[in-house]
Amino acid sequence: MHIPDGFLDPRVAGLFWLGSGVAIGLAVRRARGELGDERTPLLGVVAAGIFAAQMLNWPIPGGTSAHFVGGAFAGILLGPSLGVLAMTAVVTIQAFVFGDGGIVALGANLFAMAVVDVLVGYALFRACRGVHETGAAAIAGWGAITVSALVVGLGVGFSSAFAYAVGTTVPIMVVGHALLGLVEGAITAAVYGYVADARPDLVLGRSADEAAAPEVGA
Amino acid sequence: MEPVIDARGLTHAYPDGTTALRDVDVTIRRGERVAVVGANGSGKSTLQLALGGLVAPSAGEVTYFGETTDAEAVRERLGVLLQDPDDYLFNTTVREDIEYGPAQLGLPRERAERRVAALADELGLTDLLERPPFRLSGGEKQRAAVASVLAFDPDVLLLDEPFGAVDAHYRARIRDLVTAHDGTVVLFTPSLDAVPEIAERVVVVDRDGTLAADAPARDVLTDRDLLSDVGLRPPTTVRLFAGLVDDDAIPLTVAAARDLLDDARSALDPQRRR
Amino acid sequence: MEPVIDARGLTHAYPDGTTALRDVDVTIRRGERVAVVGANGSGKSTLQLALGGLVAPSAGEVTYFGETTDAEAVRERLGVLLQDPDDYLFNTTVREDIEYGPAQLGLPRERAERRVAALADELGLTDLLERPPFRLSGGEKQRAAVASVLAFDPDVLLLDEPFGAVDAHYRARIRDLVTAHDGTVVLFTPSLDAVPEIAERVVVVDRDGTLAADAPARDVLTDRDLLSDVGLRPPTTVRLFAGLVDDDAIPLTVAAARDLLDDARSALDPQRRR
Amino acid sequence: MSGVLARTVETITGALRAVFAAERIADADGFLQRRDPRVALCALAALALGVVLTRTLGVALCFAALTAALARLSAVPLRRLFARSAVVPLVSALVVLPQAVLLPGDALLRVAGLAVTDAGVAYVLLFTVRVGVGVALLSLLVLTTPFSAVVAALRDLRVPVALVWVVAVTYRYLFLFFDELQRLVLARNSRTTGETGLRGGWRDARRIAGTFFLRTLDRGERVGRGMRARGGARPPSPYGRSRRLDAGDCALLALAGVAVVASGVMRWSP
Ligand SMILES: Nc1ncnc2c1ncn2[C@@H]1O[C@H](COP(=O)(O)OP(=O)(O)OP(=O)(O)O)[C@@H](O)[C@H]1O
Ligand SMILES: Nc1ncnc2c1ncn2[C@@H]1O[C@H](COP(=O)(O)OP(=O)(O)OP(=O)(O)O)[C@@H](O)[C@H]1O
Ligand SMILES: [Mg+2]
Ligand SMILES: [Mg+2]
Repeated sequence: MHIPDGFLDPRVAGLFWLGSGVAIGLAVRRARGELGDERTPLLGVVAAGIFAAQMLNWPIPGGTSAHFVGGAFAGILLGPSLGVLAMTAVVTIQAFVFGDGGIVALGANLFAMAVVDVLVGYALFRACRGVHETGAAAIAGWGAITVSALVVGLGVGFSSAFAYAVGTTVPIMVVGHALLGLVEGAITAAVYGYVADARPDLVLGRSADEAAAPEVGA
Repeated sequence: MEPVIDARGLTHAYPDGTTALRDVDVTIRRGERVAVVGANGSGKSTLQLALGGLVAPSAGEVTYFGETTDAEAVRERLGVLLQDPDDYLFNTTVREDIEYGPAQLGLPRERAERRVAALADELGLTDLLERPPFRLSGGEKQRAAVASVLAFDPDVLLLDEPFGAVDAHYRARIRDLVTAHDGTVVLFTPSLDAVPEIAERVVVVDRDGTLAADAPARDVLTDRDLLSDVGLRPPTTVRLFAGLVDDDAIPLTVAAARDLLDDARSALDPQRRR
Repeated sequence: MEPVIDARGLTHAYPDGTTALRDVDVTIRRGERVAVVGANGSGKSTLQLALGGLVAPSAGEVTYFGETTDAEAVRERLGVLLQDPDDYLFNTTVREDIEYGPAQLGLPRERAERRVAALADELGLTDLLERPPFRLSGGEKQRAAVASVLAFDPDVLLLDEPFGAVDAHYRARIRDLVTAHDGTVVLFTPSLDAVPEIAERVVVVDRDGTLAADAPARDVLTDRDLLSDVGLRPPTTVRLFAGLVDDDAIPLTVAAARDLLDDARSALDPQRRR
Repeated sequence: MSGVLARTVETITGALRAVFAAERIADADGFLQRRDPRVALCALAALALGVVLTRTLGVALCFAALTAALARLSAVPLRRLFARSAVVPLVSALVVLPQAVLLPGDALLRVAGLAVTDAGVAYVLLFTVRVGVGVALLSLLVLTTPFSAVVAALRDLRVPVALVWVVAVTYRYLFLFFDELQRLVLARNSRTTGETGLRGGWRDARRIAGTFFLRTLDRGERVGRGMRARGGARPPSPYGRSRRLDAGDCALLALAGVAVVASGVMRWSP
């Protein structure tokens, strides 16, 4: 759901830049506090792993396949600030290496996929993990995608450059992604379950504020 | 000479419970050339990481240069080359990787560039400098990793298996660079053939992670019983000449073996042999 | 014997423009033991991937078993062991990795388990079977990868540098397993010392990615000019005995060299020597 | 090779091929390739902003012409650029197509009882061209500026060091992991026969993704050691590579500046 240039009004795009700038700036500050300057780069290794995992195709009925977005998973695995940084790297590379999205719209894409997706996923997971771990991961994956779609719908809907208004864009984006989000939630839960089984030390029994990436966390 | 690395009672268990090192005491003195050998899985790489201050041992302590137990305080004097070059080369291009160390030390740009050019030339990397390190062949990666650690000229080199994938030509180049290094060198390797040309002292790690021996190279390399106890085989030249000449006359390097054979030339001549 | 792999005009350029193979013709026949040697970066691994059907060559064609050019159709008959074991081991535990092939081929459970147990025993992996493969030491990983490719008993083994990080003891075990394999074996390696014990034919890749030679092992391994032209060094035994005995009498393996020396024993005796 | 996992290999191969193709052009000699990466980045961003600002088809077409001219000067084949950047605007055009009848205005023609209005058609055209030019500008940046240069530019533009390094390291390991994932799948397939169903497919994907993440985390730990071994407790501080701006750089910056201002003036002037 990368937004290309031309969909957003300059003002809306500017607001998104401001929002992601502030959020990412805070994430950088907090990450420095958590890791120190010299170890932050390491996050790139995990970010690259998430990026590569997005390439993995998961079969869905009807002979087609879906893939992973991973924002919520990044939030769950790394915590909010490191998760935001990791997904920022992913979205930036998608733009400047693969040409996804647009230059002016990068701020909006960062806001939706690196900020909202991660933070909502993390918050939902924290809120629900007491009830059921894997279920919480599924809800986090589903909810994060749906809320980011809502953000995109709002941004595009409030832009006069795009002729449809919020009344159209929001329902379409939200309903569409709430359905796609089911797959994302299932994938997030599957991967989370697997990682939690194999490395409980990484994800369980830690205070949820702690980053879970190794070296990064230890 | 004063010790540059002094480890007492080093023990390391990985988080899953595998104990890789048990109560290892070892002292490396300034200017020494030491080889740490052992079978696969004996704990050489773990020992290297612990001596280099890159894993915190479960027990025991390492003192650096007789002054500190904090490896970070002397980081730029330690050149720890990891076994897997994919872990060691993390920059976008080979040039940036070789330059990384000098840049971190604040070496002036021109000096760093000269050093990179010289090392690249020596290790056949000149045409590969602008390539990303993940687009190299196995041996090229390993050479780039060696260049990266030599680039910042650390006092102590701790090299984990720098020869594995390298061909014979560059093996000799690396060996020359390492022997020409005017600091301390510790080589970690499971294969003994490269040892005599570099090391004068050999530390043997047993399969259970304890030290089995720490003695001059000749004593260890010609001690077939010791080596077979720890799951190693003597170097090729020792296997060829053991029992044929006295233990202290066994040639350890190929060059020495060749000299010995040249001396004995007539006996090998097929006409005379039968 | 009929060809099992027949490559015509193989050329491969990586997408960034590096040409790693140029117009290579090579035929591997059933039951042959071939070594492909070359300096670092000459294109051995690229050739292996192309012969194994894991990269599509830019030009040229590979025919398998004289019947198809589609490697996927004969996938289970090709055992392509990649150079980096990290790429080859993808299951959660070493056991699952070794079992994976037999399970996929539908081997009955008990037979598969016996096979895994036998291979694990042979390669010293028995205690490591329940470990994740990425938590092994360098040499252990490589042994696990070798076990995984041998487990499904492919007709053709294409092994890229299976010895690099392995210690001498397990090197010999792997060599025995490979020589005991009753199919075709192609070994890709930059180091010639392991070649004579496995291969009877040697293919030499030049540094520009062309073939420089394809001849019986002895002819190639004793041809010092050819080898130095392509940036390689002869095996240790050849370096020791070249010029001292006739070229066709040069021992190629350490065992043969030792026999030769035993015969010439008296000449080496220090008392008699001077 | 069977099923969905095989598609993974194709996805990765396709993505890599695109990157490689872009790198080939980025290596060529051309106007944009010779620019300081900071200038290329800022100028193309400014042009994209100019396009976004405009509300006139004529101006949008001028930007299209400018983009094409830059592409020509930079040895980027126009067909390649077009092929790369055609899909998104075409899909977008389909999305806004109903506006041709929804927007009030003078009827141009009637289709199936619906009036296609002039305002509607003008909007659809403007929108499509704007999106198309936006995508083309980004593609142009991708095709002429290697990512390592983008990273260097970000550094010089004082984006926080920590962030730039996360991006650089991500890029570095991305390809290693693409390779690793691709080979994981190939290695799996090289020992797999027969079709797997939906459940089997999920089980495989779950296993591969899970193992892959665990490996990634361990790899992170080991790379961390590598970095520590060479960097010490300092934040990474590589040598700067920036150079003085030359005439071409200044010309491009001036052009981009003028274009943005002109586009802005035309938008907001009554
Ligand atoms: N990350 C890890 N987690 C758990 N155990 C490990 C890990 N890495 C290594 N080990 C185990 O610790 C022991 C020592 O490993 P180490 O890598 O130090 O061996 P090594 O002597 O370097 O072997 P090699 O010659 O194969 O490189 C081995 O038994 C190995 O299986
Ligand atoms: N992914 C890649 N992209 C671009 N070039 C590559 C890539 N992989 C390898 N090369 C280049 O292709 C050439 C052949 O590489 P290859 O890996 O086949 O060499 P090799 O003979 O196996 O060497 P080694 O003994 O070091 O393993 C080398 O020049 C190498 O730099
Ligand atoms: Mg090791
Ligand atoms: Mg290779």
